[in-house]
Amino acid sequence: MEQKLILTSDIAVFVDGLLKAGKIVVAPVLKQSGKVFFKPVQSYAEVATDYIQTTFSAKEVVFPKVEELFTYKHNEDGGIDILDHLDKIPETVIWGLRPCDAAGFDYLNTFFLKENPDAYFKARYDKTTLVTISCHSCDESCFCTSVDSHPGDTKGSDILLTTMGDKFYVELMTEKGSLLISSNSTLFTSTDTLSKETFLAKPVTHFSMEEIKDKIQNAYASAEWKHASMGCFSCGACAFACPTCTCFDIQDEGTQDHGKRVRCWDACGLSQFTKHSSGHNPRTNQTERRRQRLMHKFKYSVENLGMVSCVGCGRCIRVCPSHLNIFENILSVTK
Amino acid sequence: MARIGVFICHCGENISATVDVEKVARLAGKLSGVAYSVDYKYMCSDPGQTLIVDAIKEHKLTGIVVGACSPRMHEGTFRKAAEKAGINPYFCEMANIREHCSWVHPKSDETTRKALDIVRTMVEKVKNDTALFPIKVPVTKTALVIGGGIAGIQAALDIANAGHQVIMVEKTPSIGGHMSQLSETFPTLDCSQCILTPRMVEVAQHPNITLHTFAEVENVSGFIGNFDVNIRLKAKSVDFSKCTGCGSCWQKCPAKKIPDEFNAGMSFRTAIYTPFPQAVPNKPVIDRANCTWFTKGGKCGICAKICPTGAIDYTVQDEIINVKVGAIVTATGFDIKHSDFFPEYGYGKHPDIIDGLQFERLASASGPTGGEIRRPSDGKVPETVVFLACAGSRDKAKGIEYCSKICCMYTAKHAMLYKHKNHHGKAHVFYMDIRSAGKSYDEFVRRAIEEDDVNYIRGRVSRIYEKNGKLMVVGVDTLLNAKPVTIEADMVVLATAVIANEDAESVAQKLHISYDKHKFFAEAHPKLKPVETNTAGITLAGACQSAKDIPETVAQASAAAAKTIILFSGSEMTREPVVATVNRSAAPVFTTCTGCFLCQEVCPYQAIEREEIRDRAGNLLMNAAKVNAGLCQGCGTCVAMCRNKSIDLQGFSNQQMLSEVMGLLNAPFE
Amino acid sequence: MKELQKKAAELLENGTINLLIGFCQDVSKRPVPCFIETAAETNTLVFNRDCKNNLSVYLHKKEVKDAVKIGLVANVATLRSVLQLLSENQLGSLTLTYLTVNSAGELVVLGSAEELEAYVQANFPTCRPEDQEMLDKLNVLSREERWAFWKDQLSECVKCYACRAVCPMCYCTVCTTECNQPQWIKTSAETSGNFEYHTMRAMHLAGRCINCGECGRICPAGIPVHLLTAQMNQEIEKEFGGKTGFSLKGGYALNSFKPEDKENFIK
Amino acid sequence: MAETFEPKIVAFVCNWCTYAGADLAGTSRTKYATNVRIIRFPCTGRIDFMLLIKAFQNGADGIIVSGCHPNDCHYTSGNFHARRRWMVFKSLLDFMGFPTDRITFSWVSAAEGKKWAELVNETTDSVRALGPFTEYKNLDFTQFNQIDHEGIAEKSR
Repeated sequence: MEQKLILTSDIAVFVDGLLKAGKIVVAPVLKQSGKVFFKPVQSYAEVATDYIQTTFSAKEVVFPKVEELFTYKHNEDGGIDILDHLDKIPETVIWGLRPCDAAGFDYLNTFFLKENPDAYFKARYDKTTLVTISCHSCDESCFCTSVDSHPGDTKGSDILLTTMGDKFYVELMTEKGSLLISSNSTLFTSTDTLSKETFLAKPVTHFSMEEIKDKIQNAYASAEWKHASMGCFSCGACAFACPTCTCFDIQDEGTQDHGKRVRCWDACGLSQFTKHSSGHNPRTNQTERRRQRLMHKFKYSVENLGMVSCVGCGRCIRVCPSHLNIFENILSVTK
Repeated sequence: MARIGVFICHCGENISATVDVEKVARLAGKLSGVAYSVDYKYMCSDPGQTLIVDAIKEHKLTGIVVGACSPRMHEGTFRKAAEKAGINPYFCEMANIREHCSWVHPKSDETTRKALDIVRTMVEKVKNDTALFPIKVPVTKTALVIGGGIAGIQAALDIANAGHQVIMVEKTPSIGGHMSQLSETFPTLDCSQCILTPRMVEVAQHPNITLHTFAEVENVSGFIGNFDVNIRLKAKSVDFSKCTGCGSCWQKCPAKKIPDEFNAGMSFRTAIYTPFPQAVPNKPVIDRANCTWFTKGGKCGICAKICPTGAIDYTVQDEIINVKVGAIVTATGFDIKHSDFFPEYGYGKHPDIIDGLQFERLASASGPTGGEIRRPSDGKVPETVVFLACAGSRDKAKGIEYCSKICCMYTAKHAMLYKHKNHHGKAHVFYMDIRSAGKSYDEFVRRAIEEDDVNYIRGRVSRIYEKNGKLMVVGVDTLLNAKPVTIEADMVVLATAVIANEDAESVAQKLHISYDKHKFFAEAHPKLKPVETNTAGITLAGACQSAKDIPETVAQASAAAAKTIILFSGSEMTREPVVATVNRSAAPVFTTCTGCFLCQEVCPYQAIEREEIRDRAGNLLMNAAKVNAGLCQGCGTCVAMCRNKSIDLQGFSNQQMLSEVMGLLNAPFE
Repeated sequence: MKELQKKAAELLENGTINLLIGFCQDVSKRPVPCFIETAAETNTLVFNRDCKNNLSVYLHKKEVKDAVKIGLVANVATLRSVLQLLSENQLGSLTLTYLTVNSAGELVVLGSAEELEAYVQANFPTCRPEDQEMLDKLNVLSREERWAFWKDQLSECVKCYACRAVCPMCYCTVCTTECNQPQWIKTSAETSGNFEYHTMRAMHLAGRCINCGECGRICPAGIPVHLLTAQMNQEIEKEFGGKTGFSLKGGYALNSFKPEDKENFIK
Repeated sequence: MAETFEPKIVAFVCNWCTYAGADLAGTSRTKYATNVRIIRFPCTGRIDFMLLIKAFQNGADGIIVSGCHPNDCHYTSGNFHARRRWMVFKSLLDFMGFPTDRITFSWVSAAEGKKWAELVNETTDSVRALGPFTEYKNLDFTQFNQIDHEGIAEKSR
């Protein structure tokens, strides 16, 4: 891994260069609703710079809200033609992720590729380069430091940028990263390792994974879950905004003769999520659903994949209609 | 997996002339789910149907599409064929490639493609068809007839004579209705009571008819074949089982100054009374509102002392009885506007300005004057009488746009009767038009004008005022270059408008039938269902629907009876299974219906009921909608209303309709 | 505030209610819905302009229904939704007490549906000015511009169904979106599917929505979905008359008709 | 787009009036455009607005919705309820910028075979003039990246 520097003023040149090279650049864009979303941009001018966190994570790029797996069509001799689009996936750069988002990609990576690699995810992930910008500010919903991460974390990123006054400190974490800047290497000057500390935000640490490691084991039985979930309306906002929620639902759309098979996001908060075709639904209420969501993030995924599937981005807290607070809940059930 | 058969008909040349039927059959055969496809010259012919039956058996078809004419033409034919072959008839659908395709388009590929589209659409529907079975509803073979006028009497007798039980409810103490008040009847001038009374007696004596006079329908629930009716028997205060009808009670009754309804208020009756001499039943009741015993708290009691059989009982109370009936004939009759409705004619303050019904009583032998025409004020025989047709009727300003229909005829009759009784008297009639359509009606009117020289003046009367003992009738003669006319009359007869009874609205609400803005009950269809109402099993007879004369009323009454007898012809009735259903599923879901009941309002047939879903312990879990298959006519308006698709329509289900749309627009191999 | 807390405590103590749904503050001092079962907790209650949630939606929640006797801290919009729900034969199993603060800033306690109706009719709000502004803005746009606007907005929808979840009128146990035989609404959150979902939702709420604006306010993607129903309600009031959430009798425009209804759009 | 464009038009009609009217057009051999495909309902009151959306979604260029004239409804009031629903539905679509001129609402009685033929011809002409209804179909480009439908789809064309 090597470090470089780039003048803040040169960033635009670099990004527009990528666009000229035919890459798709997905970056934070401020919409009239006042919310910031990851959007493909046509020029750096569109990119938002003053934001704490985008409303939704960038997982859409590698795990779209609707992934067309293939299309099918009856042909006249009674056969069926099947067609997928894996080969048409474009080179994409995600610009301006936060370290927590990048950490999210680290998790997605493990989830989708550890065993039985998912072809669709892989195809997209391989063509995607992650350029992260470390956080110089945060809000009361941020809690990355509670889940083994921090505002300058390089986990998951190909490149991590840290703003230092008039320049950016560039950490190249992967081959992909190095390759990306080679397209316009003259903009970058080499440098030694610098300390980012003074340039980073200081989010509140509510707990550490170490502290709750044991208590979470018995959290399932906690009486606090009811209280923690009373406000829950049973929508999917938290899961869809979350950078690490990976649940999906596979649907066929069209007729018997032709149509497509799609993979859509799903959410364990939705009341129909666990409904059996028999009509029986093992998770009958929001308390059980909320518990499942949190226990999965903090216990089950640790057991199954060896990593916590919450990166502390705080999106679920910001989008929740009744402001359910994930770290408050974790604290209360691990008392 | 569906095995659909497609049968394309040439209809001789009718389809094959413009549609390439072989191609349609060939391509239809390739559609997914289609196991067999063939074309034939005449599918509806015997060999054609045999071809279908054999194909279903041979190829084990689960459903068929017949590409031929309109389902409105031959759906029944082919469904029978399907049934014959052993599959449920509702697995047969018709693709209309004749009326909607071959007949309206030129011979072209486009026309053939359209035919194929239509067939494919129906194939998609059949795939989603479900077996349906005719709905059987048990029928209680007893009819309720509401109203004891000529309409009710006729309907009751017809139904009873067909061998069915009839319960008749009449709100006054006697049956007979308005007809019993009439003197003579047009156009034959035969005595009304003479022809009516025998029928009244027949009703009273008929073994199949249970008569409840002085009674009213309290409320009605249930549905066709199975109505549940509560009847209020008003306290008569006379025990009919003891009463012999001797009449000594009402002769001695001290309360004698009660306006007599039967004589249209032109004479008085007593508090204990029988409405008229030929009343059926001919036994008195006590009008408690006017009886001293009840108004003065226990004073008087003369009738009780007098009664030889001790039939008088002041203590009895109203009684509610419950009856189960299969059909209801509504024959509640009509009312007329009274002279006090007309400011221009002095608000009925002048006793000698009377309405038609009052004149009937004056002219009737059983009337207050024994049939002599004498004016109410001083009992003198009027020298000049003016008759006003259309008093209120056809007058938007009075809020009555419609024609009362009977006035033209009875006005002519009145003038005639007057002239017959006073040969030297003068009779003038003011009229707008003479509406005398009907068998020997116009002849009747002409007779009044030509033989009895009644003076007909075409024009309206603007006002009537009194001037030294005479009634000055100020009008205009619009004929003969329109000149104003004033007639000095001794008596004026207003042919006032026929209107609905004042309680018509509440009756309609009790029966759940609709009514028009004039409160006349509404028929189910103005042309094709003139006696039925929107509530299956309830029919209309007589003037409660609209103004009618006697022959028309009797005819409609018999029609209503016929409808009822048809319903009673089997122990249960069969209905098309194209009805709405509200889904039900296993606990804990029970149904997806949320019980908002917003669908109840849209149902034109009150077919949507509330069902309380309870657990085994009987605790109420939820309220849900439930469709009464006996009432539902299958329009499906509730289905489109239902937000979460809890109601569906058999035969036109959501799945079927959506599949049609998808199938139509997603043509394969294109 | 103190008055509200005192009253709430009193109602809980004398058993008028077993559960109070109101607002308290979270770590970052935002008012959040809270569920109070004992008088002791009532001191956390707050009620101010920022208390935007329409708490009546919780009345459909089983855990809440089980409490039967429920107190609701509510603004007028919330009270209107309750009124509308009662007119739609919902909430029958509950005994409700409403605590609200009138324009003069005094605490008002309503114990019966009739009191509720009277209060709402006396304090009936007009369309929220910010909504009206948006509506006017959209209505002067060309057809194509409106299409572009909604296309852009709806492309953001991820079908998290938060708009449905926070809507008191969306009380169906199974939503059309969840019907799969037939599948009316695509599961996939692609724009045409989103279009059909939001059209369906607007149609189902037209003439029933009480314009609390929650759906638009809480949409994570910032889509002003509430404008659809707001616009529909105005159309309906204009064409057929009648206000939503105004009386116990309800009067739903789409399950009634007048023979003389407008039909100039029909050939 | 090959030669002249021929629109696909779906007609949602009631069984008692308009369907019968179309039958009459047939029996009296009245010729009209081949573009229309009829779907039969018992009553206009049964027609679910979702079906119209589905039709457009699946490629209809135009839609006809037709039933009995007011007061002629076989079920007495189905068309009155439908009329209100259409009115609201139409203004909703309008508000969303949906081209409502692609939907024709009409009353065609069982006796108006001629009116039916004219209705089909007029609608076909007007929809043909409007051109293919791509606006709705273009809403989806699922092949590639969800994040931007047009942008990326354009690029990879």
